[in-house]
Amino acid sequence: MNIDQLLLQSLQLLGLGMGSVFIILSLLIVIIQVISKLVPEAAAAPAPSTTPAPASSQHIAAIQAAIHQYRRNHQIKS
Amino acid sequence: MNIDQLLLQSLQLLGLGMGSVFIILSLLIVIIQVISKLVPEAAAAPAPSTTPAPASSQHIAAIQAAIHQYRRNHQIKS
Amino acid sequence: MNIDQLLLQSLQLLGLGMGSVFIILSLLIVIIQVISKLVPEAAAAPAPSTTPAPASSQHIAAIQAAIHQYRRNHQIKS
Amino acid sequence: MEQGILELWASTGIANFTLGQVIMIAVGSLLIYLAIAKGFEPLLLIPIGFGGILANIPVAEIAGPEGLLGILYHSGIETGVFPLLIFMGVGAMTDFGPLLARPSLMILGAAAQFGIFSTLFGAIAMNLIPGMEFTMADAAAIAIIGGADGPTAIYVASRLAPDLLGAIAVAAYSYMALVPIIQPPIMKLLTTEEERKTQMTQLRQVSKLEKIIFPLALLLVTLLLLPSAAPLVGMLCFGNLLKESGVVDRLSNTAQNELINIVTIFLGLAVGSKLAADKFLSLETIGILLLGMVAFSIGTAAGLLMGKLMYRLTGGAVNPLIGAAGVSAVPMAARVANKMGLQANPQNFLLMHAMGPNVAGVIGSAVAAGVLLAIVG
Amino acid sequence: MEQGILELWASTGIANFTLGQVIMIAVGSLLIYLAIAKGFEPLLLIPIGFGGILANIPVAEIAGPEGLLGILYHSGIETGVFPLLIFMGVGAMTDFGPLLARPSLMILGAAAQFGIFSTLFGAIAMNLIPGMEFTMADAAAIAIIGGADGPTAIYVASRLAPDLLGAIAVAAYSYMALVPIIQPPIMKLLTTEEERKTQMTQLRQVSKLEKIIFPLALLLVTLLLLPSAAPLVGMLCFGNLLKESGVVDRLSNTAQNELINIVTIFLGLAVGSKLAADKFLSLETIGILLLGMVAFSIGTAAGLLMGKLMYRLTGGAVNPLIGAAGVSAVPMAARVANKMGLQANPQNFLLMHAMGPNVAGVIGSAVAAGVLLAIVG
Amino acid sequence: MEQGILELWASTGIANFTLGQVIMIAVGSLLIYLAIAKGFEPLLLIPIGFGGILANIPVAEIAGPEGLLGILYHSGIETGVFPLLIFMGVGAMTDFGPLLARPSLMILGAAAQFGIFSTLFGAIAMNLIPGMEFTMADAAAIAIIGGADGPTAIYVASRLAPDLLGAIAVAAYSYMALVPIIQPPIMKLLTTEEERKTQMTQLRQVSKLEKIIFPLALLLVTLLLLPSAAPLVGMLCFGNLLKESGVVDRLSNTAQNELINIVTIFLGLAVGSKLAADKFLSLETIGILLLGMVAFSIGTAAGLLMGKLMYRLTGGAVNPLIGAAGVSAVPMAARVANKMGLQANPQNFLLMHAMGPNVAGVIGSAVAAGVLLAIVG
Ligand code: NA
Ligand code: NA
Ligand code: NA
Repeated sequence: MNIDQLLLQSLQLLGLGMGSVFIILSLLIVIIQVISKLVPEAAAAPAPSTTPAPASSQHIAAIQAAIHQYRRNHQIKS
Repeated sequence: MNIDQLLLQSLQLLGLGMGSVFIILSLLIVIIQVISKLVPEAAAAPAPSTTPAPASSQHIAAIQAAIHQYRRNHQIKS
Repeated sequence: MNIDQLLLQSLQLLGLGMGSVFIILSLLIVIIQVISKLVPEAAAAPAPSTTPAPASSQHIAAIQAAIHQYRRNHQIKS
Repeated sequence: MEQGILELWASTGIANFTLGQVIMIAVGSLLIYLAIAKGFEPLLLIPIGFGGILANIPVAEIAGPEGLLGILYHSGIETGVFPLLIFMGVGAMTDFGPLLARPSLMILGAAAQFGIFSTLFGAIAMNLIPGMEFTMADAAAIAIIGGADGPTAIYVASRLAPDLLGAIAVAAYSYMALVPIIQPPIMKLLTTEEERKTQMTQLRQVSKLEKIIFPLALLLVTLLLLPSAAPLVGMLCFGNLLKESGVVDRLSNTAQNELINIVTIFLGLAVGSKLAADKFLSLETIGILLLGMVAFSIGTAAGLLMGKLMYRLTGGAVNPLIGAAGVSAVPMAARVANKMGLQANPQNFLLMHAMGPNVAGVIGSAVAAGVLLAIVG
Repeated sequence: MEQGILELWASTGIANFTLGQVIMIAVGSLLIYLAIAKGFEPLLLIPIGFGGILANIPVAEIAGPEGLLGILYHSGIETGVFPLLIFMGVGAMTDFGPLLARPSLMILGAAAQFGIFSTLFGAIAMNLIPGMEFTMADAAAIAIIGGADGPTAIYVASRLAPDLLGAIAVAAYSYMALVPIIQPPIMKLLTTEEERKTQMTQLRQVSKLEKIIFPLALLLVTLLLLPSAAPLVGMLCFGNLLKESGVVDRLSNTAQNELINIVTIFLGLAVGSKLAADKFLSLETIGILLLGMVAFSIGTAAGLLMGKLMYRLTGGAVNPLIGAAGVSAVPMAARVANKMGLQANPQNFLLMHAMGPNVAGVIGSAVAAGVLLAIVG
Repeated sequence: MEQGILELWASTGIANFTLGQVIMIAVGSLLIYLAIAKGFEPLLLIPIGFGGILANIPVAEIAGPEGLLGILYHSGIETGVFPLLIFMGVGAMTDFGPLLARPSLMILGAAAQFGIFSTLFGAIAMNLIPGMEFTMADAAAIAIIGGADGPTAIYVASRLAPDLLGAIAVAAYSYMALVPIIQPPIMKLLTTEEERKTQMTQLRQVSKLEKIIFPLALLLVTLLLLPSAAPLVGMLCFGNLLKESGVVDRLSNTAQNELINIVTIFLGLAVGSKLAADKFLSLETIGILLLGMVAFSIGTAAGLLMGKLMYRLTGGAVNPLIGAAGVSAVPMAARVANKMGLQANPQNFLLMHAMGPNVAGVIGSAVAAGVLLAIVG
């Protein structure tokens, strides 16, 4: 294949590729909107805090230290 | 092999299989009883609480939160 | 190869091997000393406590218990 | 440009789907739905269901020899490595204490294996139906569903009937999830209210040393009498020894957490690769699902009947309900026995008593697998 | 003895080095330096850089077919297993919530893929320069750098142009690290102060069920329209489903921690094995580095321009800055958009708004990869 | 039925055992006993011992090419992957700080390698005993036991003398466990009470930057002078760089925890597969056990004598006891030196001072391995 043909093919790919990307992602937009309509709203409301209250940074430090120490006590020897 | 032979063979397997299972598991019963006789009783007594005092559920929640937060802070980026 | 040749070869290897080990490890000594000269001293000073304050053993016990309990609650079933 | 569009269109799924693939994608989605919404063994059925969907995508060949699922299947299931590693992890999670405290209950775990061997007979008998064709190896692989033990079923099926592996694994895990629905009616049918009320005396304390010796003793018996069960039993014992030895907690923790998790993901996806439409959508699959249900029911019944016998022989010291836990399906079947006991008598806590027959059922199925592999394999 | 010394000398690196190897060891060291001192994607560039050094050690053949790196490359990259497992982990880490809350922003993630396809054209055009010879497959593999997504780039390159993999991976991760330097000038050039000041309304709460359905819907669209993207998109969706289902936290945690860490180490070292001097030190590599930079810039510009269009169409409800996040480079590009927004208006927190286009960019690149694999592969 | 019983009987272990297998199962059990009851390197000896039992089960062929252990051996030991990954984990666990604080002590880690090379001579000399037949490659693989470093020994043995791997690995780990028994008499014999009392001045603080540069410098020296050691040294340095760089804690933690644990389980089982009776039960094994003991003793003595020389040269600034830590066996040998120092002088804490020679011994053995691989391999 000579360079002209390759350039033409890559131009085609540009069109095809961007076309595919836009079609598929647009379709996803529609699907997401449909899903959000179908899913009962009620379920959406009471889902604010999925994680427990954030631990204080002191607590985290203590835990990290504990894990660190625990690991050191269980090291593999060469 | 025709169906009659297969049925006969599977009947034999039923006998052999259940026989093997009962022999081996019965032998294990005997062995466990022998072991429990041979192992010094003294060793058995003082082994009640192998796990430390069960952590309060609050504590666990805090730890899970901490671990969660810790992990979020150390995420791999794509 | 007969045994005399092998013995001679292993004697040679002893010389070569110990020679190589001493040369390479001596070179490393020099390199480490050069590095420690080149690296700014200032950087060295304030690096005493890399780990956070060691957690109390009670704390560790609590954490281990929590992790233990957490794991039990998330076991794979056969 | 037109040519490019045509080429792209020719590579779409829409242009290439077969009806079978569409059905199998629906089946995979159903498994995922059951796992998430109904809590059916989600650790296995989500990966299996998702793998089933991936395997039925046209063009992509994800379950082919060069696709991810094909590679996982080839390297982990065909070789037996994945189920054996899972079994190691199960061993590292298992506490044989209740079994050691009252070893006689092991006999309940033996009786429940009747579900396996009677199903073997049933599978062969199914050949009388026109269109069904199960070889002895197929029948053995199907029968092991009655062991109510996922890795054992996958290991045996991968050795004896790889083409049926998808259906067998799906059946095994589905029925394990259905144990709380399958077992209670049988339990009520075969036991009296009086029997179900039976309380059992507290278990003795088992020493650390006994727990260390047991996996080695179990391995010894296996290698003397049934070496064909040694890979399965061996890895179970190895995992358990890692745990009970108390000196390699690093390894034990890894075996029962990260390693088993990684292998579970891979194993599930790889099993899913066997949900390809051309293998799964056949009369045989219906036969397998039927036989699996029968196997569970007969195993449960056999365990219960042995429980009733022990109830008589011990003068009422053994609650027959725990016999049903002998099918394994750890720890689900033990929980069902506990629940039924509580229904009959609110003071009747059977859970720890049922754990003995429950883990005995794991050993029993592995032994049964050994017999099948030795004679049929 | 003399003979032994000569033999040993003949086996030293000094006696065997080629200039190319020396240069590549310097390149590997540079990558490590940038990773540690400048924070350039250290999780990938330290293993890649170190692997690059190991691969260029004479005599040792560590990147050869029997060396560690060669084995890792053969079993993990050539097969596609490593990038797909990374993608599963990425899926398990990704929160599609912001995207589901405002799906229209997905279009920004589509626009940014213009960087990929225009670079494809550019790579072919480079053949006009004497000495450059890129096939269509090479060009496609290079273009995917514009997707700003490491595993996607490695997966596509390993399939279409394995010889260029080293350069492509290095370019992809380097430019992802450089996003905070590459993007801001383009953002300032293409947007007005007014536009950058735009605040966006808070996102609605997305329900758990929507988050569970989304990965399955995404998979469905992919398998219907573009099955060649199914391995990548499928593993992304699988990881995300593990996370969102909420019933297999064990597996989700392992996928996004231990498993992705192990695979990241192996993948980095294996990619490094492709930094062998004879492949890397060529005119092509310079071309790849240039094209990668162009790809990132054009992708950023395309996202921004689409952002400006949405700004107009919505009457100023969308801040165009978040369009730049459409290139993916998660979460770096979203952070850059956030920072630029704050510079223009200290009350303007764009991070969560930019995460939607950001993860849409991941999907967009995977789709683009599917198109390239379907037509060029 | 009778035929079935006969068939089943013919497949039992009892009907198939050879005396050698019985003995090897006893040996495996002994290793497990020593590991659990005596604390002998349990992380390795439990998997090795259990693997040894599994490998000697008749009929099951677990160590055969299609058995689990055979597969693990083939894919992880034959390729060198497992020992190299262990070495990466060791690197991620190792703190070179004490060595960097007083680099001159590295010479102690060099001297202790005399144990390796004198054992090489000894192994060849053993050929004078009728029935012993060690090739130069065998001798080199045996000698490396003197390096007191498990992964190095396994790596070298897998390359030079795979048939002897089982005995070599067992010897290496057993003697590492026996260091607290082997070393003290030699230490007392070769040092005076006065010398043992010597206290050493506190180590200087080593900067983070020095710790980052060191693994790269070590790799540089290796690749210039001894590339045949580059796989071992390279992975050690890689692991250490992951740790010291401070920017990839995720990877460092995985390398020194989950990954090394998984590989340790697999490596132990795979090494156990080489405890098959026909290979292990031979005169050679007795020779290997003897030579290994000699290697440890000579290495210890050589380190001590170099320590005494340094004691003289520095006017008593170096306690000769830490020379014994030069054999590596990390961190056991350093602890033994510390204990002996405390016995002589309750204020004499040598642990940190002994860690320098201790890790230098790891480097020294890897260098020695490189020489042996370059010339003998
Ligand atoms: Na069972
Ligand atoms: Na992208
Ligand atoms: Na050493």
